[in-house]
Amino acid sequence: MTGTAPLAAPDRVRGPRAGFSGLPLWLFVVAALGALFILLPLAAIVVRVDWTRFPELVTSESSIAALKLSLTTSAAATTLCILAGTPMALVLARSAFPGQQVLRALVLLPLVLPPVVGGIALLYTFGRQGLLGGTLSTLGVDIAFSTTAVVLAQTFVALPFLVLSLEGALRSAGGRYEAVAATLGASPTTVLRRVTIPLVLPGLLSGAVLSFARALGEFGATLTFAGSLQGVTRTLPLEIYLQRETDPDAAVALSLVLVAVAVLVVALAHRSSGSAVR
Amino acid sequence: MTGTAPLAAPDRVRGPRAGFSGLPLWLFVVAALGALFILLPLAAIVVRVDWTRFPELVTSESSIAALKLSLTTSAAATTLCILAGTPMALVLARSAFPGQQVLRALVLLPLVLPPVVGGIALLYTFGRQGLLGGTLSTLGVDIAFSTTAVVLAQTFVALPFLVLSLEGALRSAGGRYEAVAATLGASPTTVLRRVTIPLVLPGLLSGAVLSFARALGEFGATLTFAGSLQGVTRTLPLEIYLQRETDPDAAVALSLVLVAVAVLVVALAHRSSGSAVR
Amino acid sequence: GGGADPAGGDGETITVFAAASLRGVFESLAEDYEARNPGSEVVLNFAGSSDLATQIEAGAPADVFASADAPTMERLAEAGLIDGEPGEFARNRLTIAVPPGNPAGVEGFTDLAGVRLVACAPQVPCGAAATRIQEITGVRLSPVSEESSVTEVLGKVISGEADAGLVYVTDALAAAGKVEAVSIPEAAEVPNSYLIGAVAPGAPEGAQAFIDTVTGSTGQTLLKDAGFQPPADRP
Amino acid sequence: MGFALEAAVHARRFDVALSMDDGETLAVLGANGAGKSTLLALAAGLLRADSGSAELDGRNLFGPRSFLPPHRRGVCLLPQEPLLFPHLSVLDNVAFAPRSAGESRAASRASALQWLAEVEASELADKRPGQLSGGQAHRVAVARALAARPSLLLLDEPLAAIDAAAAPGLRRMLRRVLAGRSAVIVTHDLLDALILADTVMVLQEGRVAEAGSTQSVLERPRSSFAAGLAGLNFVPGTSVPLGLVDAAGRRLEAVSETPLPAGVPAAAVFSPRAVSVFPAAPAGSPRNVLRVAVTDLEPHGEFVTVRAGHLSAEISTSAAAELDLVPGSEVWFTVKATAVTLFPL
Amino acid sequence: MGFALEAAVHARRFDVALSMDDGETLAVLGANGAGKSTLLALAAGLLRADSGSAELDGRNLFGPRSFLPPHRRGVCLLPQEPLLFPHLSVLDNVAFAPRSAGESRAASRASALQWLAEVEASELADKRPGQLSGGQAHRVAVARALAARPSLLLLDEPLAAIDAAAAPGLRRMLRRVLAGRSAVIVTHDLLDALILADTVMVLQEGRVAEAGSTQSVLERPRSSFAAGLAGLNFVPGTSVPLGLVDAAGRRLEAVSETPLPAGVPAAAVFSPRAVSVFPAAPAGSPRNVLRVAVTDLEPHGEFVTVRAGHLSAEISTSAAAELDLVPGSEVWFTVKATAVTLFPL
Ligand SMILES: Nc1ncnc2c1ncn2[C@@H]1O[C@H](COP(=O)(O)OP(=O)(O)OP(=O)(O)O)[C@@H](O)[C@H]1O
Ligand SMILES: Nc1ncnc2c1ncn2[C@@H]1O[C@H](COP(=O)(O)OP(=O)(O)OP(=O)(O)O)[C@@H](O)[C@H]1O
Ligand SMILES: [Mg+2]
Ligand SMILES: [Mg+2]
Repeated sequence: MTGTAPLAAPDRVRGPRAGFSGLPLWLFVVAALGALFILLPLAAIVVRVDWTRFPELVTSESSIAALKLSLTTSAAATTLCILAGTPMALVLARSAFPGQQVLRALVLLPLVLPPVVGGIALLYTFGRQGLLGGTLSTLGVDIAFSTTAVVLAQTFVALPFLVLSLEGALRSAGGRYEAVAATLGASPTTVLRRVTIPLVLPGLLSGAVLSFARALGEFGATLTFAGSLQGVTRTLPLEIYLQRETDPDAAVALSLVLVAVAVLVVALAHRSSGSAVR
Repeated sequence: MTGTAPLAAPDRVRGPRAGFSGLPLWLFVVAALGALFILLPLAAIVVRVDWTRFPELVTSESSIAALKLSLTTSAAATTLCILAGTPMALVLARSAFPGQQVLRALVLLPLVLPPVVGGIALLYTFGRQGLLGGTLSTLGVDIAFSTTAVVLAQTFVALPFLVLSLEGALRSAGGRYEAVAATLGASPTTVLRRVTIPLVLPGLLSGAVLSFARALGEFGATLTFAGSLQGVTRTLPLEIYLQRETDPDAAVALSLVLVAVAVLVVALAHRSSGSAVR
Repeated sequence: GGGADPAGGDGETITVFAAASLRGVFESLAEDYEARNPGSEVVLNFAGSSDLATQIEAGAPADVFASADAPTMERLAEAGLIDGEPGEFARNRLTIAVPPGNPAGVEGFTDLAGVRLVACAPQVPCGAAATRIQEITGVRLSPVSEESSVTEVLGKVISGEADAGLVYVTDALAAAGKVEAVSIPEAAEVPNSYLIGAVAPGAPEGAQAFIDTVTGSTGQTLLKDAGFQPPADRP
Repeated sequence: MGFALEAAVHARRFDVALSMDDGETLAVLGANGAGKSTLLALAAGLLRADSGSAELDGRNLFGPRSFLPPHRRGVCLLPQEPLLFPHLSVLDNVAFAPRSAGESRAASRASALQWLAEVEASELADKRPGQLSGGQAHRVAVARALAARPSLLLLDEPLAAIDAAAAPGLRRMLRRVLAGRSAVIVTHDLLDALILADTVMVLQEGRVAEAGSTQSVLERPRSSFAAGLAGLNFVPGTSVPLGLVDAAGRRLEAVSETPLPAGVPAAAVFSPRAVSVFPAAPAGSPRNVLRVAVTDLEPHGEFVTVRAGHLSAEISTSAAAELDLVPGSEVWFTVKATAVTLFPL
Repeated sequence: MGFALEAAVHARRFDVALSMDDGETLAVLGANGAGKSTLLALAAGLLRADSGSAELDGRNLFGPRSFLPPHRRGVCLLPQEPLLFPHLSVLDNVAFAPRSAGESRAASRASALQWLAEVEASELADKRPGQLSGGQAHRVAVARALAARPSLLLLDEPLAAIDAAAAPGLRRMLRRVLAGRSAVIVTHDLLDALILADTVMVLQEGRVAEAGSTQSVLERPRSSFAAGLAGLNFVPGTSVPLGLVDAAGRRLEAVSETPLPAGVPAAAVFSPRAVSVFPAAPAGSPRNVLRVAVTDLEPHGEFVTVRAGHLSAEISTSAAAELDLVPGSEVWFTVKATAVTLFPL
């Protein structure tokens, strides 16, 4: 909120002089326990990795191809999520219509659908014999088992993440700034571009990061819908899955690469969002 | 914000008289396309289900056992997520310390880790020969192949959802109400209980719903860490996966049950959150 | 079969859908095939057999399907998706995998009743075989977990979580050093068949050529090295 | 031409009609919760009326079947809270409206700088809203609204948070920009109404309690609220020959502007300066002698306002000291009948 | 005992020291952005000073190495925005502090009802903050702060949003509860300072411009801000024998309270009532004759304030009408030397 800066205590200062935080001490202890629960398993993996073989495993042709494919498809999927998800979040957060609750619940479904079933559903829809298969083949488009299919599968499972984070951010931001902007003569599209989106940029960004992460880790739906063709549809998680059949150590080593990429993306995103708004 | 009610236009009225929404029309079109992308695959599945066999498939002993197990373990995992995740979200949102960015990125990792790898990591941590295995067996605790292991696996993959949603809600709520509460003489714990938590209840709730949904759909980590034994560790997703081997139709039918449960939970949660705060 | 490996069409792309456990062998075979048929390309798609079958049913562009069990292949054949009669090209059989040092002291199938055992669920081929062996030996097992794939069984043995697991010989061989194998003589009576066939309709000429490579001497040698047994008609 | 509105919002017990000429400035007064902000929200299009319609310069704003969205109305609202866009600098906040109207970035910034100078906030141009004090934010919000050059400007308590030193300057500036421009200004400050507005409307519990030219309303208030604002005593009651009887049965003699039949609702209005205070019941010419208990003393300069419930008297500081007044003292207020104006309600 | 604070916040160019006796009420005045809210945030513990320390009733609030968290200070802040807890009813908002202090639910609600009655907001008890008007929310916030019964009460513009009809009552109530209680009240309203405060402090750009008893500051302001508040003319300059010369080189004769050497910074203060206005340069006894251009006319009642830049004169409405004054008119202000007070700055 504007104009009451003195109450917004942290004053952008970090460190011990940062003013009022007001968290009870016991909370930090519980939080540390929670963090340990996630960090210990990661440490356990790191400990188990055969570090002498690591470079060789990670730089094998198939690993590199899989990593490249994963990064490009996840980026594409994230873009699709932003393009399709932002309007959905806006409609869910800012307008009221009968059946909205149901729509919201349905949009969340890919979260709960086991990914393999999601893949089957996509196959039933976009596959050659699927709902839209006929239409698509008439148009000369063949999606299944192509890189496009990977992107679609990733978008399908990642979309709810973007919609949810963004809807939450929109709801907490409220609509009052938009109202003011409208009375200042800004058309709805201008309001969207110059007020709404900048205001919820942190929410949009964290939604995008979540989507990217989910797309990066996506496995079941991709395997079913897009198959596992090296360089075309075999993303890093699929490579890990296949490696596990023959060489479990290699699989674990590759997982670490996935983890490293994800940490990098998340950290970078938070860095840039920190400097952008707020 | 208080005291400017006339700007908070919707005034709790729904329907066409609801006042200013201010969304450009084209947005609804894009949103509808996005929704279709998720709804069509669901429709495709519904169309394929063999409805005559549906009741029989869904009420088989193994299905019912799996559903029960899934519901109880997901509920337990959600509780754990709330207990461990709320403090983590508070610490991430409300305090500043060096390395916070890194911690946040690490906490998000289970999102991106292929679930199977997550399961391996848990095995290396809590398993008999894991990091904590020795300690745990000395204490007489044997987690492996037990329902506890299922709950742990689900908590591991679902925790980031709660932390993220809640941190977002906390950040957008800001700390100004807490500051006022503190000057009114409320101790940090009281502030937490009477101001912070109620204020972010919608965020906490949607985080809990997400966690529940993720726990309900969890498959890979459970399979790897907890195994798959009817009534003990074989949750609905594992049952679905197994059914696929012999009867793909049954698997699809069971997936629909999972979807129905998830829709129910999400809708109920949003209903109650709608009436609770705001 | 036997003799010189046949040549396929030139400049063709053959898409092969193969069970995940065949990855190592089939990647070598594909290289070998491409080397001997310049200009042609073999695209490999690996997944679980039933995943692959679902994909083919949904119209996936497969030319050759290699399945790790007979029922899945029959499913496709009945649906008219396999060109002609699919042929068996390898066999596999169960063995007991134990963690290094065999901490539970498992010496044979009968010892499995008293230890923490992990097996496959009866719905999947490796589980079905285990059930048959129980019938033959009369030993009743109560596994702590009934997995949906051998990989999961093996993973739990490697991590030391289970005292023993029922896996295929090829799996135990691939994980040599991380697990020890204890053989089950009765397992020879319930082998697991690997079948291969060209996908109908419209498989290119090269499809049959690739199948012949698999069933031919090159394929059989590679399969043998990986621990597979030869098919029934070829002792 | 001009602006006319007639609307009801049941949930807020709001039902108001008003009309303004082109270029007129209307001051809306009223107690907290009387519906002032609601009125502005309706005019701006941020709230839909349950029934009614509005027109601005011949264009229909809303009606039973129509609703012009806010950005097409040419109506700009300066809300009660400043609500500066937190992601834009102060300069870009002010430049928002010109930019939305299609001006180039440079042109809109230039005019924003001018408006910032008008509100004496040029030095804040590069700050973020989060770095402003409460009053600084309000000042910038005023500039932002003015920069929109609307057909109808709605100001919700524009000067409430502005410091006393800056308020006169800002008030002067508002008068300059409001001259010849249609505007509605919500205020609690009499001076704002007097200086800025041509007409005044008093709202009470969602209804119009009175309306008219600023002078007439303040000189002859018909509602206790307006009387309070004007600093006048206001006694409602029922007319009797030569005066009225109030709810407590006290009789007040007064001069009626127009002949008034007995028994109708009426009100008597008189200035605190016309009231004398006595420590004991006086004998003398004033016809109205009221026994009251002092509730409060408010000193200002050489005078003291002696409050006794709803009535007040203004006497010199020295007289108050002589009377030894403290809250609780029982005294007599007297006022000549000729100093009391009576009118029908 | 009492309250003492001395603190600097570099990022806000803030460096202030103050001390108050037990039970004293201090009014803090100053322009927007002068640092008033910052001062309160420091005292409440919502902002950490870069250096300095504070003490309340012998307890250390903060120092170079110590920092008592807000909830242990016994210091309650009523912020500039009401910030009512949106999830609690109005009643529970007011009951928040007693409840946090350990009172039972019933007892805390009972006392909350009393405080609501004090601010004349009893009928709002069951509403949600989102359903209140701006002023209603402020009123409830006042009740919530009072219900905390703090050792030191900090009020940030408590009456700015309260309607003119309710303000006197609320002001009275505040005076009652502030009597004998240590409080700091930030205000833009002179009346608040006069009625509520024992001492006044004027902040200017993060420093104390002047401080002292309310009467002395308002009668003999040493800063232009205080002079403006008190409605007095204030001319800073350099002393010369019998008067001063201002920045524009104009000479003003004045009476010095204490003998003043020539050439030191000084200020002259005089009331607008002491100023006469002439259409042409007058000849007569007044020693100070200043040629000015009228910038503004503010009517109030029978008088009109004629503003000319920083100077103003108060004349009768009829006189103003005779002079035919409009903004822009060139006139002469005269004031007798004996009506001008001179003091060193
Ligand atoms: N969060 C902040 N970060 C940086 N600067 C700030 C912040 N809050 C306030 N300031 C600056 O500190 C100075 C003092 O602000 P403060 O809010 O104390 O003023 P104030 O006297 O309360 O003014 P007002 O009467 O407008 O409320 C101002 O110049 C302001 O711009
Ligand atoms: N969002 C809302 N929902 C329900 N009732 C509301 C809402 N906003 C305001 N009200 C009620 O409507 C009435 C009018 O409120 P409004 O805000 O218009 O008052 P106001 O005249 O602006 O008061 P103030 O001087 O305090 O700003 C009040 O009784 C208030 O409680
Ligand atoms: Mg209002
Ligand atoms: Mg302030």
